[in-house]
Amino acid sequence: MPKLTIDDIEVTVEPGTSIIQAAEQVGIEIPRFCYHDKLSVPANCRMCLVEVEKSPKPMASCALPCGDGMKVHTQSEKAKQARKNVMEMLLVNHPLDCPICDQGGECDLQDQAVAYGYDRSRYEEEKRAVTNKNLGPLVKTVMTRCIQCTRCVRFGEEIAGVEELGVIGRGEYLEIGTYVEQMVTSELSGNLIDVCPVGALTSKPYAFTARPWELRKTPGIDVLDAVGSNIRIDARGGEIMRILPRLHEDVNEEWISDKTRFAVDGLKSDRLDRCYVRRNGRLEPATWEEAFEAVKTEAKKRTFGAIVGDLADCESVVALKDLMESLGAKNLECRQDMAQIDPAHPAGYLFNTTIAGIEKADAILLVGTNPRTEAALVNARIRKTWLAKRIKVGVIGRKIDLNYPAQYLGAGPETLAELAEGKGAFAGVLANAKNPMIILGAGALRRADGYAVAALARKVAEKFNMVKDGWNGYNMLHTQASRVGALMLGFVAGDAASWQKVDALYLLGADEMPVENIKPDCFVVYQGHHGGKVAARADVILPGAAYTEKSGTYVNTEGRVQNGLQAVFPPGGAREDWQIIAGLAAVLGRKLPYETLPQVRARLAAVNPAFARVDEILPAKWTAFGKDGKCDAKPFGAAIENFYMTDAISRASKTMQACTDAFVKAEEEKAVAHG
Amino acid sequence: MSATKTVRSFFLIELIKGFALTFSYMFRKSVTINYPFEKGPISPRFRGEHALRRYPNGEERCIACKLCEAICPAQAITIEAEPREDGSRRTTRYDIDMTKCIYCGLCQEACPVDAIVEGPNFEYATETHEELLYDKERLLANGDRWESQIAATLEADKKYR
Amino acid sequence: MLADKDRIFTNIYGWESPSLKAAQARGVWAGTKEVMAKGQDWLIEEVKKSDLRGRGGAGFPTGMKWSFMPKESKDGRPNYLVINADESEPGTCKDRDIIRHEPHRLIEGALLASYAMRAHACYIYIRGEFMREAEALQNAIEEAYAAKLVGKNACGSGWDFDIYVHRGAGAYICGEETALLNSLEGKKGMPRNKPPFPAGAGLYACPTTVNNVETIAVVPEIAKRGASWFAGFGREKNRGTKLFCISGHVNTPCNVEEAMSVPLKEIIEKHGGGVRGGWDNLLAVIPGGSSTRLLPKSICDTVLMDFDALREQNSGLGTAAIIVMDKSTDIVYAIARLARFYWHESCGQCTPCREGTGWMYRIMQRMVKGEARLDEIDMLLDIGHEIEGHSICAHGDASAWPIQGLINHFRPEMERRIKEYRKKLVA
Amino acid sequence: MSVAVKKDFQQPKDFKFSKENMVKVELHISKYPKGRQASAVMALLTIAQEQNGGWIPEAAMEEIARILDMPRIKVFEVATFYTMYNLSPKGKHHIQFCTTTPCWLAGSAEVVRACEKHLGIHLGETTPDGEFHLSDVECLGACVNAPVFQHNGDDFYEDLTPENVVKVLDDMKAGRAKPGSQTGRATSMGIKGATTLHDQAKKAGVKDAG
Repeated sequence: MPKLTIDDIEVTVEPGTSIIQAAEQVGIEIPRFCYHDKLSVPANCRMCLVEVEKSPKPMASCALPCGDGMKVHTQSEKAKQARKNVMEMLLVNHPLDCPICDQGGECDLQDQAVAYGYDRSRYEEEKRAVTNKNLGPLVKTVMTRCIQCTRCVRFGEEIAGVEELGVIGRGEYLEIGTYVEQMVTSELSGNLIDVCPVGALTSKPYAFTARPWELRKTPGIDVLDAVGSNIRIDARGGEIMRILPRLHEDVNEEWISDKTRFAVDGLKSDRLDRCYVRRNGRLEPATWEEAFEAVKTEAKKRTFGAIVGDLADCESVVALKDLMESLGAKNLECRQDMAQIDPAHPAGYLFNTTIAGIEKADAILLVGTNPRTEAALVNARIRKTWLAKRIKVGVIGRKIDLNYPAQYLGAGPETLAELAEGKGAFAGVLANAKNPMIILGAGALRRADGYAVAALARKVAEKFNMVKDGWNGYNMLHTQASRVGALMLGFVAGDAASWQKVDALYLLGADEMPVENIKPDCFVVYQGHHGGKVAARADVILPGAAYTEKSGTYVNTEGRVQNGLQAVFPPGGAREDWQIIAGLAAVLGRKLPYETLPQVRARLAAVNPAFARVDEILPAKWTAFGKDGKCDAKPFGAAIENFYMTDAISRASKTMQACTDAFVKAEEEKAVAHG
Repeated sequence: MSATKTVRSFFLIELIKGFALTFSYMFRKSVTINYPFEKGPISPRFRGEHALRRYPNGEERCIACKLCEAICPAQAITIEAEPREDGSRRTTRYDIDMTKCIYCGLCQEACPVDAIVEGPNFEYATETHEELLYDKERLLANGDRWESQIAATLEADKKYR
Repeated sequence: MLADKDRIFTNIYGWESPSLKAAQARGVWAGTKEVMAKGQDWLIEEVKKSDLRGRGGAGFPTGMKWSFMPKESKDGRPNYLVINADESEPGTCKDRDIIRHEPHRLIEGALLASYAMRAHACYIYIRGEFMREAEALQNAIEEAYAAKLVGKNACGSGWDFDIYVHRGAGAYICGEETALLNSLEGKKGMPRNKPPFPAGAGLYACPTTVNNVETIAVVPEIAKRGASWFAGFGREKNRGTKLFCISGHVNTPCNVEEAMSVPLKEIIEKHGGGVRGGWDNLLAVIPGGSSTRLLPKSICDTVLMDFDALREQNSGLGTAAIIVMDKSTDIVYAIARLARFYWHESCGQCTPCREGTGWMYRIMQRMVKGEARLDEIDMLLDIGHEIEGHSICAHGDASAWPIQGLINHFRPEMERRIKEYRKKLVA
Repeated sequence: MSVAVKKDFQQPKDFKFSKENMVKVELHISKYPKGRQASAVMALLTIAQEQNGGWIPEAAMEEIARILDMPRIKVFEVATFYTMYNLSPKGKHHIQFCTTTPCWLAGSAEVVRACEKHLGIHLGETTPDGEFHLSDVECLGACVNAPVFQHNGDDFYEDLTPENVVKVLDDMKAGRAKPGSQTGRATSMGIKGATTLHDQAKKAGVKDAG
């Protein structure tokens, strides 16, 4: 354990810690551009130079490991002068176009230039100009601003796994380029924008629309997949301008997927902002009173069933559950996709290993899932683990394009059955692994024999000793943000299709349900934030709030309970969802026993104590889930066809449409051309 | 009463002196000006009505950097921006609430391209409040009308900036 | 003055064939096995005793460098020897002659050095422009393989040794040892940050020593004739013989092997045929390749050609490439052209060198015509200091030195040009 | 030196190494330890350039990436970093003059001027018949024999003067140019003869300058 002093502060660090990290531990920030704590260290920007006693030259603190007895000065004259020199060099060829640069106001170079720059330039020669690159509909490039820190290249290589960016040319003409002009196809490409310390890579959809100082920043939780990424919602007035990642080492580290980041413009179109009631076969605008009255009239005559959609928060789920149960409804359902998941066995529907736990795995079996599209950040963890340890990955299901090598084993349950008997190509790998993992996707259970598949997967887990003390390698990867929370709250009927028989349905944002299976004379109440084919079928529409417009609790695929805060108000007459349900309950004469958000949260904890443990993961007990039975030979399907469009928000997003056109359709065309 | 005083009052000396002074002004140049037909001189740094300037080729100068909006202590400026068709950064909205403005001149100090300026005009009284809510069109029109004078005052003040 | 019998490179001008047979007649590959039999540590000790300093420019003691290599592999990583034949320093062309005329000395040296450092494989990184030289070297290697001098059980010593040629493709920076290793690994030739040093993690992250061609090629003679023989030439700490390249304004430009610490004037007069127009026509000399600061005539009169003597004059021996400039030389252009060289050859990865070399080059271009301000001379010095010591490798430092040398010794000339240009402008 | 590849020429659609070259490719890959085949990228680029008449098309880079199992961008990075790789056609005779200080001191500027005048083109241009392409490069490492130029990335023509360089160009067009020193001196020995190694000089019959 080296012991050293930094600016006269003594610090003891783990061996191998760099000076810049050690300085951070004692609260000293050393300026940097190329160094990023999640990426490799090239030490090429030279901004982090510090003075180390007995060293003739200033040293790059990001690449210098701490040594015992070192004396480091970060604020000495020599260190400051070195940084001033580097700063002058950085600005030599940097266009001083901060006023029109979107990074202005949150630019590392701008900030450091204030600290270490001179107030005027001595450089009088011509400046370098670099042609912009086309990186697709998400990332805008102004390459003249690039300071060649190569963070984007390293991000592509090390995190996103798409080696499409590179440093081409040399010397003063060094530039970031793609292989002869090509778009970057990664589901994490938006992070390039965050990684870039200057305005060379900026957000295309957000271009020129706002300045960082006018944005109100609210911590939130993403609901567009089941990872539960921690996000920062930046709003100006009542408008969400952009979404950025928030650091959470155990969930999303500091990345978010492109859908999480860019689908935000979907919140502005196709919104439901007033109540509607069907009169004479047509949906007509109505007041809240009229809408509630219409529900009341029908509620007297009919028995309700209820379905919650993929984006629902737990508060509204529990409120709906309480209301429905008081009305005597039995058919409560959260599995719109009719996936056969048994709510009685949490170990069977949770991502037990945890996302951070993936890094301890040494063999992974993917069953009926494409983590790259279903949970891009889970996939990023798998890739990270592969990079560090070259772990073996096996795939059962569709042939998928992963950004790490994977062994394709087979298409359907028969391959899984083979493995369960200890046969097959991957059995040896799993048997020899210390910490083997199985990840079961929703695509594997979304079939009539889903319970049998789950039982088979459980057998594989047991066969290869995946569940033991301190390690649970059995994982279910969900794609819906509301799913685990609703399962934990027991918003499930015995049979996933039982709601098809009821004569009144309460749909809480259930946009993905098979609307054609609703009985023709069924009375449908739709509560949600986007209009769509499900809303069009409704008899009463109650306008709800999207995830940025309410403080909500969400449980991610690991079973991690997280709270997001309200960033803006819902548009027009729309209201927060649990309040709508509470209001309706009052009209129906079934007043719910809570009036404030803390009271609802207390109710959540009462239903399932896990809700009181925010951001904690309680290991689930290993039980015998699934049902033994014969499996259909049918290959496993996919949970998601198009990564960019999976829910009401992303379908309403113009940016996601552009991505679909640029990436998905281009891929399809290529396949046709080759096919 | 002394003799001199008597003589003075007898010959109305004070009165004549007074009249002489008054009459002398009849032959001097008058200090009053015939406003609004005549106007007094103003400093190049005079901070009057706002204007948005254009480049000689007609392109608007404002690049939507929002620095004026940020610095305005009265929060009188509202800007919205988006990429124009040619990809350049331009405002879609540039409003100044002239009834909020305190004429501190910080907006023109902050402007990196000399787009927003406080021109020499001070005669823009209106009958209604609404008329003092300036939008981009109005500000650009102001700029067009006053450009020659604004350019001259900027030039005159250049060496002190 | 070095006697002919003490010269190592007896076929440096290519009078004889470079073939194995001719080389053996010159004494190459004689007694190699016996030398190897004396043991690896003996070899390293002998090289240490000989006071051999690296011939690639930096002058690091070779024996010490070798001793940094791990004696046994703890984790299965092999040791490597990499020979730096990326001779690109302006003014330098000595390795080229060794490779094309004395390739077997190099191969024999490579075997001994690899053996001493427990390396079973050696890569020779030769600059891409030396196409014919690479062919000659490859031929010689094939001859050596055929004669079982290298390969399995090399020279019957029991040591397995493989030697490969790797061609570069035009990048001066690949002469920097870590850039060379990156290039050898199939990447862009960008220097690596140190630590880790190559002896810890070099080629393919294995312990590696990078040595210059000349350093390796003199090893067999040291081993055979003894360290004391080699240490008998030159001054303390600057021992041995050295190949000098004399180019520029001399009557007979040539490469020549001389003892270290030979006076500059003597070597120019004796081998270079004297300065064009006589010694008094001398303006300045760049003593050790483009990266060393130039010396005005006053210093050239007496200075000795070795590492320490030239360091005392704020210059360096570098690769011992003597570039002579007579009084007809446009000295500002000569240095401006070097500034362009460093600008063109900067790898561009780290900021000070990428941006600073271009900046200095552009100012120097204006300085040639005098189209500059007087204070820009100081600014040039300042920019040089801003680059110096702040970059990953020494390319940044090297780019500043020629300009610093120019300003130190020829500032009046630069000022004169600026004033003249001003006068012309006014007129 | 900008890396922006000019698009005023046709990129071939496909590129395959010829049979003989494939043997060389395998040989180069075999020089490096297993799994380190990326080391051979420079050699393969050189072979591709030779096979394709002096320049490397995009298709070749893709083929090399495939053979060496490395990302295309990494091949492109290497191809744009080193100056000896041409990413656009360069004419039948690519003449690369060294103009760095040692050559300049020996008169490279005059030599270049003589060539430009003789061929009617400037540095960086190709003659209309596609025979010659002139460019200037940094130090070629033959400073003692300055000025020099390199022909098509292999042979050096040394000890040039404005007079003899014109003859070299004409001979080259006729296919009878001889590389090496154009003043007839033996490699890097002084022009007046040997100043060292007198015994060897005598044996070899070389003039001794004493």
